[in-house]
Amino acid sequence: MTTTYPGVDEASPGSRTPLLSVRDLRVTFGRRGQTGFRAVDGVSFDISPGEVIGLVGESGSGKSVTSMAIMGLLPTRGVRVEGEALYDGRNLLDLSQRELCRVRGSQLAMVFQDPMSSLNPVVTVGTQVTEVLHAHQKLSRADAKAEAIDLLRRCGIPDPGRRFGEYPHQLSGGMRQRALIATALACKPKLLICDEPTTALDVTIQAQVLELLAELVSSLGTAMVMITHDLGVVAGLCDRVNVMYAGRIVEQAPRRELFAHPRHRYTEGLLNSIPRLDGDRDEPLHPIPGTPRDTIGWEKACAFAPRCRHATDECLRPDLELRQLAPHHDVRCVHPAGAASSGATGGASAAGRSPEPPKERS
Amino acid sequence: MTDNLLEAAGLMVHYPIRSGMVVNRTIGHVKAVDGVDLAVPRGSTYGLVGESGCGKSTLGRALLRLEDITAGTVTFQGRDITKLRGEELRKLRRHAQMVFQDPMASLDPRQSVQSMLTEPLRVHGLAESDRAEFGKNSAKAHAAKAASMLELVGLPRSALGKYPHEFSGGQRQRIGIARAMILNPELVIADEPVSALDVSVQAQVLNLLSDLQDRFGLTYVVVAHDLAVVRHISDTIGVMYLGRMVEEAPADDLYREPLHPYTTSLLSAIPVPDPVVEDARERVLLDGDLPSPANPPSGCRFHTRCPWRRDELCATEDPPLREIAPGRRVACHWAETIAAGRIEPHAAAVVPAKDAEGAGGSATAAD
Amino acid sequence: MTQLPQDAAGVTPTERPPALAAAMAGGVETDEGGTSLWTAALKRLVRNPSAIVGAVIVAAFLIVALLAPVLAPYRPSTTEWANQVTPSRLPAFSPQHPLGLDPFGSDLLTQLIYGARQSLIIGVVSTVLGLLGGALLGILAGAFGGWVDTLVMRLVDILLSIPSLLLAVSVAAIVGRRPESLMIAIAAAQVPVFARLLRGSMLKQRGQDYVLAATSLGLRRRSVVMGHVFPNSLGPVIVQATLILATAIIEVAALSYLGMGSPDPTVAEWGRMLVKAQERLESYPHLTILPGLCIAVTALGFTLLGEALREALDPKTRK
Amino acid sequence: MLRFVVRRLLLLVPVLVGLSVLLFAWLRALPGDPARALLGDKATPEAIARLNAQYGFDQPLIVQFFTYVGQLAQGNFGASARTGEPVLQTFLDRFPATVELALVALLFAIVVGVPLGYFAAKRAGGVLDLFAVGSSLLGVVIPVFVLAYLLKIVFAIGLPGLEFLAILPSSGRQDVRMFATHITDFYILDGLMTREFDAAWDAFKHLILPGLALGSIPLASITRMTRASVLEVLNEDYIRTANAKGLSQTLITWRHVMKNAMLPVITTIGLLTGQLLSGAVLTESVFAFNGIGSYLFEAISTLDYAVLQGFILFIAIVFALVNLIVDLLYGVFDPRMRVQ
Repeated sequence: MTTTYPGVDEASPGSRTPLLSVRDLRVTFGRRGQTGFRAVDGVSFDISPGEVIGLVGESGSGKSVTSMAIMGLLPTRGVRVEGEALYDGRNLLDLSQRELCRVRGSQLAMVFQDPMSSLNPVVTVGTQVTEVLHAHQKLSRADAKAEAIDLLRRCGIPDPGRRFGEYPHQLSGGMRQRALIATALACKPKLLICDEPTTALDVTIQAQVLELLAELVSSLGTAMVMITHDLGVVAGLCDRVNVMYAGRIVEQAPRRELFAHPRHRYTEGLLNSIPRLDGDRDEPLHPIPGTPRDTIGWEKACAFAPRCRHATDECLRPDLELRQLAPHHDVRCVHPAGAASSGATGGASAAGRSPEPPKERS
Repeated sequence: MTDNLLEAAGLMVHYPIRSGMVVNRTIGHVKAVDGVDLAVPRGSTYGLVGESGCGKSTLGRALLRLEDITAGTVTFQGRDITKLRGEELRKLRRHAQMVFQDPMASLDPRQSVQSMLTEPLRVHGLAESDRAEFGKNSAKAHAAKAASMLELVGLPRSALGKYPHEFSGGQRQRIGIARAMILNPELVIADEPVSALDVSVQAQVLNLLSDLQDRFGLTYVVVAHDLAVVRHISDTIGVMYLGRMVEEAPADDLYREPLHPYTTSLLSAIPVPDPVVEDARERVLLDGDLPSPANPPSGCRFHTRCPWRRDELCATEDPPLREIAPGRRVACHWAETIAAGRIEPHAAAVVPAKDAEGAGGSATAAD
Repeated sequence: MTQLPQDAAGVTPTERPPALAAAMAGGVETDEGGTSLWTAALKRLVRNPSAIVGAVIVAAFLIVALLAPVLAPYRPSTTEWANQVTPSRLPAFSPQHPLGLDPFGSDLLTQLIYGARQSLIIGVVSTVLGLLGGALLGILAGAFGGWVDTLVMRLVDILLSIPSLLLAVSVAAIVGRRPESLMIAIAAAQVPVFARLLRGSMLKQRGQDYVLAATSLGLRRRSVVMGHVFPNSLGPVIVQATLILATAIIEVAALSYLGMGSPDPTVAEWGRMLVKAQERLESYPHLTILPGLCIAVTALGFTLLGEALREALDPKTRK
Repeated sequence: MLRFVVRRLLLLVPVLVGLSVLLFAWLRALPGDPARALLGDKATPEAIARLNAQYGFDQPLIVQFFTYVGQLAQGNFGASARTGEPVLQTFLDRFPATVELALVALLFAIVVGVPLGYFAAKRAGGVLDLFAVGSSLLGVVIPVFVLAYLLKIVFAIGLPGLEFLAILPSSGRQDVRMFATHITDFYILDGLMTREFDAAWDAFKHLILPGLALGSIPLASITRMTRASVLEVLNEDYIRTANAKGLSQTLITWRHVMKNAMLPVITTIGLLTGQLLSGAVLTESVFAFNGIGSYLFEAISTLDYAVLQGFILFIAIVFALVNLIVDLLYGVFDPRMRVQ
């Protein structure tokens, strides 16, 4: 009943030296003396040069905190960051403020969710692009301006010469996100982290921005981490996908493999609970019960167990490990989907629907 | 057309733009809703979709007379309610209710759930149909009804004593739904009922809405930006753009064969959580941004961004919403011609599929 | 009434294995709760050290003010020791008068204790009057809207452009030199502040979704305003009232300095004591410093409490 | 831009009309008949009769009102009951002194308050924060005239044993032996313009103590406003963006944090005008500083209502003008507020 796809576009991740290697990243919030809240709980993943990976999860899954920790953007007080983020032989988490400044913006760059609030309202768009050029490259004022205007044009901003001197409030949401992408890509970074870059935008604008991102990273050879709650965004864009739940990665797989054979019960549940544009309307939705708040700590059991239809007492294992179930497909689950032991999967596997491309007229 | 619970004709909601420091003058209007006709049959669900600024939420509120109507009529239960005022308008609320987008903002933060749920009962009294079960109007009967309503939406009785900030988003939305349903209304207008919720929780609320509809024979108008959500829950879908209805179709037909260029672009912009579909489909990208609703383009409002734009008519003539097949209405001069494939979109707007030959083709074809 | 299918009910998956259920009992949301926003704010308040300091000062002030007849060694404003005071000499501290005498021959400790009472009366009365006046104007403007709103708010703007001290002086000039004129003057100066605050707060609440929700439920307009808009607008007003208690105490001193106080020179009032002692500042600094300290500490107490309240009630600090 | 200014000035008209209605009502509400209230107890019957004729206090109320407004419109704010001098003239003569004092106070408050507020916010919850918040509270809870007295005793008159601290003049605007030339009546400016630098220095020394005392009022507001505003800006998304770009901390502080955080502080400064002027009434009297504040202080103590009435009108106009300037300044700093 399920279909397999030949892994043509799924280059094995281990074949090259990774650009960034995150190892056992933990982020704990809380004041001294109190038991803190662990937002990220031992996250590990690799990104190869030029690769696009997805980090998918709901609010509170720790996906944004992971990216902020890698970029050193978390506040220093009340937050403890442990683990490693190896980039170019150095652990980013150990860098001094000065060293961090040299890497950020030039080697690693970031695009944020809300283009309305992520640009400084009292500084011109142009300055916000040129300042990153000035910070990392020796450029004359005129050269930086020319470069910035060129960047804005390449990011699809019409009339970039005029926009250069304008303020963020004079630009639409989509334009602001393009300007932010321009600043992020100004120094041709090796890695671009996008934290929900299109969530605040309308769908038609989202399509434009995603298209732009895909085009830019492939032409620049930049690797990209796409952080999102939208499985649809990931499906069209990422080479590999990491699904996060309650601060841990619960499933890691190449994109086609993941969507064709979701193994973790959470991933499976997510796919079954979202209405699909191309799905059968009479097919009922199968929601995941409960809310992301209903969780047990990973140190006691599978954090998803309280919401899982397949949970048994066996799920009460402390610090469940990621297991490899198929090549490049790791799952942190006692009763993964598709395994022989669990017959009753609630009826709706991914193949239950008939994916049908929209009618094309040509 | 026999039994429409709700109808609107030529509905307009214009907000004045005021300016001036000493004396405020009206210098223009934001035409949030600018001439919309629709009919919602009893017991059905009508979905309104569009991007931000298209006027769908304003339309939803105007249908309940929560906005000042500039022109046009709204007919509910066969009665023109456009001009209702005071007491009569208040009495109407028993039959027509609303579910809001942001469950945190739409619940009074200082009100307990109990007080929140019984408040409409204190105002309007128990619905006739509930008298048998809960008895005469009394604080006790109201509390009993509130508790049973809460159970119906899947919250424990203990929630009655709690306050909105003590719940998760999904639970709050359940409370909002319970409050809207407690008077046994006939019509419920839901404005973005799931967009503020986590993905895994959205389906719970959508299912709850469907179950309640089946149980009480409710009529819904669901306003949302997420076409997949609207398509799942609606029988008929109206697509809005800049204050106008540009297309109206049965939910299944709309995806299978969109007639308006805007609908086509919108559909192609929505990502589908399936790499096979994603890689195989061709995209139509729209130019630029939404024009200002204060100063909409001449002719067809969509012509400034339309990939199928023609030199004739589009910029000059305002296309009416016309029925070109049973149940299918569209406001495009060239709808038939485009459907017949005789007009092609501008090449620049089309992003070819990643898998031109359709790598997943064999797999999908198997189903 | 039967329950809906478990999908919709959602919260509890059908059957949960026993051990798992037991493990969850600790971690998953429990049924306790029912804390209103006020209770939650109070909880935040008691965790804030500056709120504690403020509350302790305010409590001490209240106790002294309310129990003045019990605590004070003598009756206030008695000048029975006036014969011991000469223009150049005040008797030193003695067991009978632990803080000595004031220039009018009253016991200084007694005067200070009764001064607290006086400050409390002036502060509370003027704040309550100012609040009532401001609420009246604010609700008038908010309820009628249109030109009434414009007129009232323009008036408030004008009054706000006059420094409160001068406003108080002007009102005191009308009322004349009576014991209650200070309260009326200070209250009058607070009216525009409260009016602007309450109207702004109500306007902000009126735009909230829950007000639209209340309207859509068919509530009468009056119920919407009094039941929903008004209670939710009170936060900033409560904060302001606390802060104004501090201002009132200081303003009394300033008005006394301007010669606007009570006509009786011996009355036990901190501001007045401070002013009257200033000519002897070089020789008897304690006469100035003690009432000054009383004013500063009390004002500090109310200010700390007010600022902490502002933080506790601020929606941004809510989780 | 010009249209904006003209519009704002036009907006002053209803304010002034409203204010004159209020002032007229106030005059009528004063105990006793208005002529006597304005002229004081020692007025001669002839003077009262003359004023009654001038303002038409024997006419119907509405006529009285228009006569009153007519007098105001001609710039006749009345004359002091004590000295008989026209109120407006006295204000204009003494205003530069108060402006000079207020500017010094404000300058002190900004120079100290802004950095204090900034560092308090940067280390929120730390020792410096506690100090900043604490000292800013002192400015709120100590009556300004008490602070003025304390400063005067310590730094001008001298406490026993601490006389060496008393190095500043205790009163006045300038040493009477200076015989300085006065052009603008801003003494420091005059001294600089006439190259009488010792005169300028002396005027400045006279301003230090009153400036510190008066400055304690805006210092408190500015410190707290800066702290709150910086705290808020530090949490803004664009600061995170700036950090993610790898900009230097100096650049982030100036271009991204301060440029935004100063906006509400500018508004606060405009709103402080009223407080500064009423503080000046108290401070100037302590230091016998010859500005409008000490003039008003005398007027209040002697119940000279004509002066009070004129002062209120004067202050309302000054307040409106200062806030107009602040709004224009705001446009310079905030592009969103810029008038097209």
